[in-house]
Amino acid sequence: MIQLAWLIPVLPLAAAFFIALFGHRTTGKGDRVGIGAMSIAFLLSVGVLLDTMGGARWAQHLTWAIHGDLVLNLGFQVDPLAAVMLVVVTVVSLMVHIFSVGYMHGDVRYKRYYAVLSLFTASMLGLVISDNLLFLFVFWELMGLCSYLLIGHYFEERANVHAANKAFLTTRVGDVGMFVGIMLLFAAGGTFRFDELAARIADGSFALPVLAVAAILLFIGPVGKSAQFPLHVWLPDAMAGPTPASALIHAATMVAAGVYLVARGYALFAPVPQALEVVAWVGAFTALFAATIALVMEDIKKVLAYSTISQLGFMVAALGVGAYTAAVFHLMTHAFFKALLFLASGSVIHAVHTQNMHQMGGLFKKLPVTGWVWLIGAGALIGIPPLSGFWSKEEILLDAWHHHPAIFWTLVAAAALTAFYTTRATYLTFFGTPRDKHAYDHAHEGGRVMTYPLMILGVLAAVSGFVASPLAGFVYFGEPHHASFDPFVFGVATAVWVLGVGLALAIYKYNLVSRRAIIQVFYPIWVVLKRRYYIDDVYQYVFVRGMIGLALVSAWFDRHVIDLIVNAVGWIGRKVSEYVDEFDRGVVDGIVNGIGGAFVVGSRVLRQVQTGFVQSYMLVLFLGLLAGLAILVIGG
Amino acid sequence: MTELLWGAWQGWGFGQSSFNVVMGLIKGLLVCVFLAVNALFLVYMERKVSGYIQGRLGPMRVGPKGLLQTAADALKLVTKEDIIPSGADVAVFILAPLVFFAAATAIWVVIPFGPQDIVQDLNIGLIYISAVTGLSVLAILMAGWSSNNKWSLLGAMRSAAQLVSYEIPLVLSLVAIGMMAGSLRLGDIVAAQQSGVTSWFVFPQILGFIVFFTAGLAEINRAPFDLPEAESELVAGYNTEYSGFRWAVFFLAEYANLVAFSALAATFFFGGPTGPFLPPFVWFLIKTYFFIFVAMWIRWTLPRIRVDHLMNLGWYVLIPLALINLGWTGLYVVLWG
Amino acid sequence: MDATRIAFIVLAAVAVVSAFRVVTAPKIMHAALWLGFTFMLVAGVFVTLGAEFLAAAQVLVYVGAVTTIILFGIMLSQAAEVRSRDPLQRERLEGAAFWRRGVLPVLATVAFVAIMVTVYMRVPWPAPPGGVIDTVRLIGSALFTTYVIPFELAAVLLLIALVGAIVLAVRDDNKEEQGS
Amino acid sequence: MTTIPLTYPLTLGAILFGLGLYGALTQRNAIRILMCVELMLNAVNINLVAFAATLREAAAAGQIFALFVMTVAAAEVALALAIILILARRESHIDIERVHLLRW
Repeated sequence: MIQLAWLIPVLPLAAAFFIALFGHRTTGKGDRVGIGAMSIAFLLSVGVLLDTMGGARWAQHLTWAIHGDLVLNLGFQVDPLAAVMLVVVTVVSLMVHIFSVGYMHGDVRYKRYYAVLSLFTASMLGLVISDNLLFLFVFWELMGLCSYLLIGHYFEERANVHAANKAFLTTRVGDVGMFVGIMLLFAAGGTFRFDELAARIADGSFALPVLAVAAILLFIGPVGKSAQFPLHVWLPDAMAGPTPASALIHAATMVAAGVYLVARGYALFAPVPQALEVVAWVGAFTALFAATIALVMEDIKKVLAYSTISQLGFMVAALGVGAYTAAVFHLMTHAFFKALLFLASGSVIHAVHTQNMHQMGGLFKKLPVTGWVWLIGAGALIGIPPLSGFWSKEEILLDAWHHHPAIFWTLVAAAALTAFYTTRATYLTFFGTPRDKHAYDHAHEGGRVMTYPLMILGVLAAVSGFVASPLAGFVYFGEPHHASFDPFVFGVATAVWVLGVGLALAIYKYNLVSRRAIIQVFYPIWVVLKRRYYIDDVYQYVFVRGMIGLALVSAWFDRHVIDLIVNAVGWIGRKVSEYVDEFDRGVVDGIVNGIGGAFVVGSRVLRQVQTGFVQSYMLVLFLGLLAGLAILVIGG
Repeated sequence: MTELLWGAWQGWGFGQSSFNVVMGLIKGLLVCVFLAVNALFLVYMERKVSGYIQGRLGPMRVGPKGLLQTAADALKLVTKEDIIPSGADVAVFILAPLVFFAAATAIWVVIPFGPQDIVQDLNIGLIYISAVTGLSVLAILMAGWSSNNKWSLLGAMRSAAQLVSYEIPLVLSLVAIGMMAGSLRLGDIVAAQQSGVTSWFVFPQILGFIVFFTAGLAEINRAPFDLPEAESELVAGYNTEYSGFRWAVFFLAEYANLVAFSALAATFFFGGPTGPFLPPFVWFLIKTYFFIFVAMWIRWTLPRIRVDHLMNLGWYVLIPLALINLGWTGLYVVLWG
Repeated sequence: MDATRIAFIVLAAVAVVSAFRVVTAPKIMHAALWLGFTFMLVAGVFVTLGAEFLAAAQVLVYVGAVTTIILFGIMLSQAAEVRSRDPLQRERLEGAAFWRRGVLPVLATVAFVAIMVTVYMRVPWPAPPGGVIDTVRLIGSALFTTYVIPFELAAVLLLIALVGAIVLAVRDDNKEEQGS
Repeated sequence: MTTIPLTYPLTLGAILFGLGLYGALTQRNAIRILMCVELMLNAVNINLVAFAATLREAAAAGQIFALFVMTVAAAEVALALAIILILARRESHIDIERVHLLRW
């Protein structure tokens, strides 16, 4: 089965093109094609994973371009990390594909949506199994394009167009850094392939400073793609896209790509502690920072968006402290439960046609399936044992505690906040009294095509944590990782989530403390959080306004300084030309007119040659040729 | 056998090149005899097949089971009066059936009757085939124009347009075959398929086979693509004015084309004259006659295609399919070739 | 005098006669058919020169395509005159035309052939080598390595010609419709 | 196989070229001129192939050049006939003597 791994990205790719070209002719406008391709890809992925667990490895490449000594290959490789990612991506994508049949029903650009969805998945799968940085970068950019198309799916509204542009441009900032990093590695190592780069690093061909700079540059790419501070701003806005697409972007594909890249290129980071330090702090800070914003968001998708940023921070921080296995583990569990949460929120939005949590409430009775799976997802996100999120988060915290206590405490704080905002979102959406009577009355489940994927993902989110120890012996960097139990870490983690959940329930359910009172006390902080730390505004002022200001200054300089010089030069030139003019009129014109006159007379004679008969021209041409030939023959 | 003859030839004191010329003549003669016999039989077969498909018996009177019917018809055709219409361009009128027949026969130079039994196994076999098939267009235009009859001229123009259009997918499918075998020589193409049914090109080239078969039927003017001879619209197309022996030559050449087309289908996609137990020539006949039968079956089953659909099928369906097949073949050869 | 040389001489002789008929045949259809015949003979000449691939390409392109297109062109452009003698073929040449299209072309042609043949006779050409080489393989590999860019350019040229021919034909159609 | 002295095909080429040239210079029918031009191109190809056959090191170059000539000829015929057809439809004649739009 593992030899067929190349089919896994090719199938959705083919499906994407097929849907784009012929989708409108098929039943279901192409959704069947997309789902079918994804199903086969999923089965193949499972087969590949089983083979990989049996010890099989696979690599293959086709020569793509040869330029002198430089040979570029289209290379694929499958190792445990890639195999796990293949299964995760295909399963989430398959669920999203199926769920979208219900959610996107009747959409005007249904076909386009499915084509892009398939292309998106294909890019992610291609990225996962590519064996070199250049090829990976191609898929990376392809994903940027797909995310742009999906976020801007409802492009009738300007805000969505802006969101799509923002996502595209912000991630592009990261990509520039990444590309420079790739080129630096290539310049120093002479290859794009991961295994060769790792070998060069191992035998010490790289100067350490070069490696450090390259690693940090390379890390800028994931900062953009995985929405780490300070390039996280695009992700909340990306909620403008259809909700299932958000699930795909934020759970399995786009944002996971950043984490995956760091994991894939871990050999570059591992020898450079400084780079790892940067990675760890960026991740930890993002985790805490995004969690605080999530506390005050009113839009259910925005809460999930900031939660995603925060959880990605966890993963990045885990990579930074050397918890490679834990990061991949969390990437997997997060993919399941966050996809579940997004799809569940999609189900809610589908039911009540609003995203504002303050207009929901009490929906549990109306949407029992959605409610239950949401509870599972929320539990996993909080880290309640024995749900999946608990196991992976625990591993991260454990490694952080052993290697970097400061990071550990930051993450613990983030975990507490996570518990709080998740409970808040859950309560506001599903419990309490309905606040919008009309929406409540019309709410209903979205049919089997939407509930079944939710249930499947619910099961996965619940049980996928139990693979912790097989995974640890399977996906690792350097030497196998051994999970151990630390009562202290477990205690702290449990204490903080109980604290978070309790506090949230106290405020929102039992009204022990009035919300209004809290807001009044912490008003400045509340405003800062509500304005998302003013980061979007700062970007607006610094980059957008700054650019305008610079332009104004330049304009002033242009008008007053450069114009002065130009005018002075012009004045001198005019004076000179006045004298030249005299000369020109008298002498030069005389000559020119004379020549012109001669030409008029001459052409009157010569134009007789232009008979208009093609054959005459040909004849003359040939006689000329003959004359030339004759000269050659006689002369030579 | 060739060695034996060569020895005798040397014994008489002649050289290699003259021997080649004589051998070529003998082989050519054999092919002509083969074609004539086949055509005789095919006329009978076509009548019988059509009879059974339509639930009747077909010719039964002349000879046992009507076996001699064709011979009688041939006799009748040869003895008919040779009519040349007034106002016809006599030289071209006489030349046209000959050119048509020459083009039909020339294909047989490269068709392998057995692994070694080829009149001349040219190293450019595939290109030779595509070149020779183009010649019949010229003959048809000559026939249609020289008859001085507007039905003939219209039939000829239609036919030429059809042949030119369908030659493109046909040649493209041949290119794919060349890629698969890595050679343009028909002997090599057969050799590449000789290790059993699994090595037949029809499996990787199923798309190419569909294109080849459809375009080929159009190329030899068989139903459902027999528009140039559509009796209901154009009397009898470009050969309206032909009668007697000249018409028989056209007729013979059309059947030669049918046999050649079937033989090529067998050679390119179904291993040609290779097969177990039986001698190669028998396998060649079996496979060829199978495709002849399929062509007859199609003719008596499907209605004629409409003239505007004809061009659409060629340009919008077959050529894209042939191009897709070409891409697929490239991929196939790179990955598994 | 071996078989190849005899074959060449025969083919060449017939080709010259046939080419002469292209220029002189009174009916334009006949001229076109003579042209096709000449092309066939030139293909034969290619075979005697050891260029089988080019011979096949010559038949494919010139006989199969070019001659057919020319026949079509004749039928479409002068349906009325196509059966009779070409009225433009022979007319009395008077005045300037007598020189322009009568005397000078003959002089130019004769001079050209004379000069070229003289040159060919004078140059000490190397003797032709014997033996056979597989020119198909040679052409194939050279076409996709050394000459790959000209090859692609030729493909583009054909595409442009295709589009150009269609555009020319179609645009004129529309104008006529609008005009009438 | 090739034992033909180079002079033979070169002379053949020259004669065919001369015939084509004469036709192109004297015919009034545009299609006939086109046919004569094709004849000239063919004559050139004969030369190329002859050189390729004799100068073995240039075998590929000569034949490939001839191939390109064929390509160009095919393109040229298509375009030239399209132009001639337009001429035939607009002016209802294809007499080259009566077409001299380029004249002053």
